[in-house]
Amino acid sequence: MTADTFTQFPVLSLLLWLPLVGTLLCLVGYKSPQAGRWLALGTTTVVFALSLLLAFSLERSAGWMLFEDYSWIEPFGIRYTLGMDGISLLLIVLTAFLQLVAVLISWDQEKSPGLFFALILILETGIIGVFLALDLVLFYLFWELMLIPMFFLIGVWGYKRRVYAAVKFFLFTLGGSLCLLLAVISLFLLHGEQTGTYTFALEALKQTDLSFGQEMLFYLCFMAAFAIKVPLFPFHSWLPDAHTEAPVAGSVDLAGLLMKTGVYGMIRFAFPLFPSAAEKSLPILAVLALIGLFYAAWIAYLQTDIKRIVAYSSISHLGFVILGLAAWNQTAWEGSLLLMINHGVTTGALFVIIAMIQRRTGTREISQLGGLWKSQPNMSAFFLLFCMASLGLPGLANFAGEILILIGTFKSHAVWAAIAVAGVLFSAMYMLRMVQETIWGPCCEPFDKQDLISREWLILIPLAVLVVWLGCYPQPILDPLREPISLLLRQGGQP
Amino acid sequence: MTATLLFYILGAITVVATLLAIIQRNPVHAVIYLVNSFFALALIFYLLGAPMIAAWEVIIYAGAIMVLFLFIIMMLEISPSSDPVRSAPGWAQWVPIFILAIALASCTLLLTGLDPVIAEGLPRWHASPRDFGYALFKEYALAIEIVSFQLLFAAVGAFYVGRLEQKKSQREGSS
Amino acid sequence: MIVPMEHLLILSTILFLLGLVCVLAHRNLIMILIGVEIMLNAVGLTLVGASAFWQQIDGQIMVLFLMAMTSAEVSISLAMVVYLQRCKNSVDIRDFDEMRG
Amino acid sequence: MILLLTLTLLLPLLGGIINACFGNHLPKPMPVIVANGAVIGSFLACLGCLSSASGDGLRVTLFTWLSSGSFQADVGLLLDPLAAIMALMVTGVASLIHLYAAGYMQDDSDQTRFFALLNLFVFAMLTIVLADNLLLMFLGWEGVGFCSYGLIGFWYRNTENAAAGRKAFIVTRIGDLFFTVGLLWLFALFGTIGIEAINGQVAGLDPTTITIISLLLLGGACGKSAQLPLMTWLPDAMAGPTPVSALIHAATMVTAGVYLLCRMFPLVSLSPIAMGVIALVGVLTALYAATCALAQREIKRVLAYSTMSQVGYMFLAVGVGSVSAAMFHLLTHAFFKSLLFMAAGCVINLAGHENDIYLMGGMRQRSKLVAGLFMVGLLCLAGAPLTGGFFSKDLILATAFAKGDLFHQAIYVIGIVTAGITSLYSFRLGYLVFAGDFRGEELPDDLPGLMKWPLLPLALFGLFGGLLNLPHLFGGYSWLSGWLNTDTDVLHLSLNSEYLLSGTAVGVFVFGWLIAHLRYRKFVRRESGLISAFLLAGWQFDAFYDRLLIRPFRGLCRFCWQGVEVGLVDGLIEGFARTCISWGQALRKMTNGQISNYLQGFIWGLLLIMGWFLLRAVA
Repeated sequence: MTADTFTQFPVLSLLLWLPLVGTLLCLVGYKSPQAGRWLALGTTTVVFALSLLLAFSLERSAGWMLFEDYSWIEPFGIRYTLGMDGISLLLIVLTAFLQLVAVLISWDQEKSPGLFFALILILETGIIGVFLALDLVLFYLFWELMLIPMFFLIGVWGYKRRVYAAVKFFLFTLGGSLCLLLAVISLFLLHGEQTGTYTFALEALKQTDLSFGQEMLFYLCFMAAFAIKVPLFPFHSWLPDAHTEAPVAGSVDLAGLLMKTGVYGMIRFAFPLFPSAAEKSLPILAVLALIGLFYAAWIAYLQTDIKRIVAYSSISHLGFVILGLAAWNQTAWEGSLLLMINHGVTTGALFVIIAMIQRRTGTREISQLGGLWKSQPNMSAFFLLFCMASLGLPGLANFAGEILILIGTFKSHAVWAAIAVAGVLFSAMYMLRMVQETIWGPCCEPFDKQDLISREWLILIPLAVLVVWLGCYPQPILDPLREPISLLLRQGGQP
Repeated sequence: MTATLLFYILGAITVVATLLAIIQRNPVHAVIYLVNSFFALALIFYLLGAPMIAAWEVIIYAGAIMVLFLFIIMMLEISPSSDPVRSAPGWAQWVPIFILAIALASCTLLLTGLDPVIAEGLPRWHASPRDFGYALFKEYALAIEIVSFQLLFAAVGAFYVGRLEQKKSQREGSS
Repeated sequence: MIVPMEHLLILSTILFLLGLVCVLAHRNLIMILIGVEIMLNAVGLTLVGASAFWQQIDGQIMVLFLMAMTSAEVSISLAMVVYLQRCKNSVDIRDFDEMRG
Repeated sequence: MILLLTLTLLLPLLGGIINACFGNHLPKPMPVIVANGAVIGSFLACLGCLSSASGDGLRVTLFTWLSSGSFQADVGLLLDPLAAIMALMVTGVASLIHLYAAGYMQDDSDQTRFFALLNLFVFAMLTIVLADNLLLMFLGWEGVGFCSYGLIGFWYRNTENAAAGRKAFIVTRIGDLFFTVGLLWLFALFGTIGIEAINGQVAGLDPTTITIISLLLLGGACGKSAQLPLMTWLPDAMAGPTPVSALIHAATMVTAGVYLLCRMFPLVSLSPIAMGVIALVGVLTALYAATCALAQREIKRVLAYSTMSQVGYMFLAVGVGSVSAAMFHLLTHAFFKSLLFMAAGCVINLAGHENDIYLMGGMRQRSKLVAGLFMVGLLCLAGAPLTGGFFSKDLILATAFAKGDLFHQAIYVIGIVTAGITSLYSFRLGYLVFAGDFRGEELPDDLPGLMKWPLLPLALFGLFGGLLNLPHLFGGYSWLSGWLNTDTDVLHLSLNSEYLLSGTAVGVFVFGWLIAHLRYRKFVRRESGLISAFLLAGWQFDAFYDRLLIRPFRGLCRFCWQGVEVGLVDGLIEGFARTCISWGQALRKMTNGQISNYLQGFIWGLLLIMGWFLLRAVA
């Protein structure tokens, strides 16, 4: 199965539309809940297998590993172009894996499971589409497509304040993406005027020479959409609500994937399209990232709901990722992407464990939890492992990314890195407080004393192995990243 | 010359009559004043060279619509929202309308009697019924058909709204 | 033309405004309809005036249509008044305020 | 040879993983056997590859851990003389402690978790010792922190233990921050994080950067070795089981800081200011800890403070520029302090799990062997002549005195005073615990054998530790400084001043013993005065830090949460939403069903249009 056999067969489109086929089947099999579950599991496993196959069989190259380009809406120059390079390959593998985990963890979903799993699969299509699309309109389409299933996932299957959280999430992201649409269209028109050819292709739009004011304006519009999604400091208030109210599958996807689409958007679209504006905005980006890093950590320290603590911790980690991007050099960017993938795995695992805790004790309030180690040692052991990974213990997942970011940032801006290092301390404080309140201390009385069941073992073991493996030997993740990042950085102007 | 003078007088009468019409508490009084105002308006139309319209004004507005108003007011026994304090003695209420009627009558006489131009029929430019008829049924034939539809719909509508009335009242009566 | 066009227009504007005041000021449905009648007549006057001014017959034909429309309108609105009076046993418009936000 | 080195490191890891993952499924005794086997195997492997450690040492690189762009951090092991003796000490003491722990934890239900963590701890400690680059050392550094967190909070049932574990982890993590910044800076400067590479190219740097970097490294070392600014966690860490205190808080973890400074000695020694600060921190901590130990009521807290004091001495040794003195004291201290801790464990068991020394006493009759071993440890701690402790402490004080300038003279004086206090509190402990009659209530049964005989080798090493680095004054040829080939810091003092120094040391020892003898010979219950309460609470540092750091931090978090998050960010959004709703309500009220209002609307509209056209017509 050499790489060239892939070029004839449109494997990217297959990868993209497979989940949608799964959705249709789920909806068809709406009557029996069993059908929905197994179909979803089947589809996600096939997508995961396909992504792994791609990951292993394609050779690493700077440009696009796979590229597909068909004309779509001719009059407006909108083309159906999909491209996969090292970065999007890894993010797609992460997506496929986390969706599989999401399906497995919400296995005993009793409230209209057919629809629930259909929404998860639509979400998967949306996310994979975002990571593959190279035509701005196609990208925008998938960017919006992601929004709708997540809105329903939070709004229908969430917890108490789900409607509030869903609407807030929807309005925030929609506001951002409207700015994005505005910028895309005006860029399209501007490009058309200058060069005569009206197209939305990313490569073509890079050539439009904009005055500084225009470039800054477009850059801000793009960044508004992506900063809200990341979320960067001032726009983050939707995340804690969305996370705490979302069902476990929703929060795994939200934390694991949706936040990554924001960062991916920055790297793929915002920075290459407007390099000089990007360079000017780096200090502001770094300052916002640092504020977000500390601010979220301080707030997480006093939260009483463990899911909310993990939500704030993801804001803090994404602040770290953005700091890496702002340092604008090879090591920092590789660190950021590595931390993104590690964070996806660890936070996804944390949410899975929190769901298990909630299923056993019926609550997520820190005051009512305690001493879970006595009744559920195995689960608590996994919980301890994932918390340690999340607070950046060396040898586990997040540390590898964080140390690379720190090294990269120290080379270009020593002060930023020194400040960021203090952030790592605060992440330890709130994580340890959470661990202390849930598994150590006097025992609360969980009404379901049972430790992990076989299905839960099936989810947790791969996650734990991945967390340890990403921490100890992240080279296989860093190799495909190296060339695409150097390519993006060279386009960005600075070495 | 007298035509312009007459126009101003009639204009004054119309304005005064309308003013009095809208001040009235009692709708019946208002209708009476309004009829008077419409007559004055008809004369103005006539002065402006639109004898057909003047005639129709009298027939349709003063004749049909105001009568319909009166009919409805009578039928519904709408008690006049008159405040007892101000009601003048019986005959006093009729003084203003009486004066207006006299003024109007004198204008019509003036119009028909004295002005030589009118003596030999009609003022300088006027739309005689002949060319009015020609214009109406040659250029606006289609418009006439549509207006006839309109009147038909109005009739059906009024009938329907009115008929609904009995069925509902029977139901109310019975329940 | 016997009178300068401006005077004619002034007269019709006065009439129109009187009709308007009648519509706005009164509570009684019938009086409102009368006000509307006055306004329509003012428009009729303007049309006739314009037809006299331009010495064209079209203005007068328009007045004819206007009258047709007015009679249709009056018939339906009075039917409605009767209906409303039967429903609420009053013709004061303040009682008919179900159509509110 | 390389296989042996990798085995030294990986055996404890293997033991830890086996226990952690499959411990519960193995039959009862297996986890203990696996753990002990792993550590003893690692000790033997370390012995095996000891021979090749002389000279420039043995290197092996397992695999590349992290490499991106110019940054290259691979898992490489370096066994040079310094690392060899340290590794030997760590694995040796650890295997003895594991045997002791097998006896100590016999009746505990959660043994697998204990031994898994203990093995992982030894692995992490060995990573620090054997790492050839700073990042791998940092991995060991934090791994040790995590394992001590897990082990201190082992009896997690009551929250104090877990809280003590958390406190230890966070305070050491503060130290780790300085270490990280130092590491980043070194990489930014030299482009590599290999320890030998850095020590090699260190000459070309300007002094200020060297000073700052060494101070950062000192910060990291202070965090881990519980020195002055970051020392509040060590006394609370006694909440863990005794083998943990013996291993972590006597022999290995606390000495990691000293080991880091010794490892980076070529870098640190280049800036006199940094050396001065290290010496000062060391001697002040020694004084502080010694005074606190005087007033402690619990047996393990006395030993904890004495550890802090002795590690202060090691910092002093590094501060005055003698790596061999530091390592010498580190070794002897490891032996007699772990001996003392384990003996304390036996004493606690004998006194029916009673920690408070005021409620003990008369343990001599309970068990002659434990009493004897405990006294040996105390003698070494107090620095009785001819014992290991005496020689190592005397060497440090002599090196300090040999420096000659006023600053080092003052340090020498403080050092001697602290030595006096040390012998005072060690004999106080001895008398209170062993002299007089038993003041506790019930008398439990005897000790399991495993808790007694591992103490013997340590007692021997403690007593005869002096032979390791016997100064030529007493006929030795200071083998250790030769082995560490750090001949530069051999003392060049005139003969009689050396006699004078050791004489004062003996005098101070006797003086301390005398006071303790007079005061604590017969136990008399004194109400605790103001000073002893102050000392008991460790100079109120805990309360001081609480008020200075923790309370403002909690206030800051509350401000961030309630003030900024709920108030500002959410407030803005909710406020915006509320205004929209209120405007909607206002507009809704406008359509109140009154027809006249609607007509007015028409008229306003009409006026607007007319006005607009008028304007257009006029303009």
